[in-house]
Amino acid sequence: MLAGIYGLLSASFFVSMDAVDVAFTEAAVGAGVFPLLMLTALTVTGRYEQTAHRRPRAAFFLVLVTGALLILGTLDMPPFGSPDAPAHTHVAARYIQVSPTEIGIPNMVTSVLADYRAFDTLGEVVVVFTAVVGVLILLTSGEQRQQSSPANAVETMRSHMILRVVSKMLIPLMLLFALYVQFHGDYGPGGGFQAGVIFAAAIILYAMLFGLAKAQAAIKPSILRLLAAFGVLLYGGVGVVSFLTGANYLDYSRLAADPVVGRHIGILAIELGVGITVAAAMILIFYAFAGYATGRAEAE
Amino acid sequence: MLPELYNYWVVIVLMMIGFYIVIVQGNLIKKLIGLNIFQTSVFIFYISVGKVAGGSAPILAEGVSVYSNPLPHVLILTAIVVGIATMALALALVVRIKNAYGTVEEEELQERDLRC
Amino acid sequence: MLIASAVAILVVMAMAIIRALLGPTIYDRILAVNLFGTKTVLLIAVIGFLFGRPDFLDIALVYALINFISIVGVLRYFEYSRNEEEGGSL
Amino acid sequence: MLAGMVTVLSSACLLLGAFLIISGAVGVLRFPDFFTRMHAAGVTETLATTLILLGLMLFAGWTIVSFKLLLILLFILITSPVASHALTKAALHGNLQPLVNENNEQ
Repeated sequence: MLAGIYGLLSASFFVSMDAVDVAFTEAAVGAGVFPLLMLTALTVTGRYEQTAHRRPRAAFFLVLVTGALLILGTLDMPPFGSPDAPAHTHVAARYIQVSPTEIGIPNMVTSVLADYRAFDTLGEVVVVFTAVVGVLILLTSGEQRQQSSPANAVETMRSHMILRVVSKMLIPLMLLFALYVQFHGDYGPGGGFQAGVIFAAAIILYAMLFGLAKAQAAIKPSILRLLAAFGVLLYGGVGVVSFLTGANYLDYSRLAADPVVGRHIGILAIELGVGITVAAAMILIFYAFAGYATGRAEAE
Repeated sequence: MLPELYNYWVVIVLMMIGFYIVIVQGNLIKKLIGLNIFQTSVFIFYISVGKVAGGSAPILAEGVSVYSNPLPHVLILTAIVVGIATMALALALVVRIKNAYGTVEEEELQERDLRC
Repeated sequence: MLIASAVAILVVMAMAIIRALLGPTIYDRILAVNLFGTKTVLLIAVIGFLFGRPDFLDIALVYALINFISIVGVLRYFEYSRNEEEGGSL
Repeated sequence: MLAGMVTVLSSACLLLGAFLIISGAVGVLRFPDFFTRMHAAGVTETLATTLILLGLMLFAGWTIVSFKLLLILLFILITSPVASHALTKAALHGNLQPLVNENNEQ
């Protein structure tokens, strides 16, 4: 329950630390998607717990000792915010100085994310994709059950007429805003990861208010699965194309005549891939959990 | 010297809270929440490291010459999304455990395992 | 002036957390979280102006959306679980 | 002259908004039961948010920033009362009775 507040708090912390992009992601993930997933899992596992804690005294002692050691460790760290800490003296300086001229987009986070460290990001996207595959393997065994009786699928929000009407108004705006975040990521805070999560959040809102069956009829899980794979493929494909133009893998400088324009195109393309994968992944995860919950409720 | 490090200490306190929850709670879901707190403390730590005093957000703007370090931002940005995906995987595992054993309490799980 | 309102918002957020921790019923907690969320939106907007980087407004906008979504989600969950319990008792 | 007036106006808006949210929070903290708390939060929230965002808008002038603030304002104006309404309704469905003043009933 308080996890939501926690997400909000940490996001405001990130804002004060200048990490606009990170705050963006944390805002969407920490405050929105994570509590929702937690709650859906809780509907399955039940709210009640035994409160027998195992040896809290020993655990507390252990935690205290570890914490004290770590604090001792921080005494050697450079002071907070000092500009000549080791973290700022290696590649970061180059990113800050060169990226505006080399890549031509103002948001350095995006340029580092999608160009200098494109390999890392490719890895992360593949991890997300793999996690989704794992969730689907674990949770969709009861799919036939839930398809057999869509009539009494979750309709608990039927009484909230005002909520439904207003949400109907808001959802298109949210989708539009997600697209804005997606394609504005090179000029302001934003990008594929954030846009994907916002997009997914809008669809999840729809699924919550109008029932899972309706949402699945609007956006089919089979198509989502294809899309999730397609996003990764698009990312990798851009790499292969840059390969074919004679540059290194994921080096976009030859995608257009002007290297700066080429890089810009490459970044937009892979951000699109990231966005598609993340959105599809989040919606699929939610479908899997919600479908499992309703399927189980009917089986009982 | 001391006030310059308070940020790291907050991180450590958070981290230890998460650690404590992971150790003490028997409920697997609560363990996951503790893990999430731990994870977030690491995020905060990275972002604190990336902060430069007097710096501004790493988006090019006129009249700003000092920017914070964009590299930790990138790492954490992806880490958050990957974190939610892996957390979903963990929750899926918990759900399946509930399905197979009928409980998510660690001690009951161990009892059942021993009986088998 | 900006600083004054930022401080005021922070105070309000602290109060909301206290209410969320005290909250006798679950609805009090949700109310406090909702309050906290809207105040965060304001805080981000004000801080954006304080630092002279109004880029932050996008985040505030995301917050306004996500806050709404999570409130709806939490409400749905609690209503859902209550119905389930009633169904079980019948 | 005009610029000075705008500054004064926006400051007034910000201060009034800050006062309102604080009074709302005090209400949330001090009122006896859920529905009165909801009243304190729901009523002040909308006006205070409007005032603060209006003050910021006056600061920003006619720019894209102002437009974004307007969007935020619009979203909050739509979602916040709806969330309050849904919450209250859920609470009422959840068999949470309003605290009624006993003096009136006698």
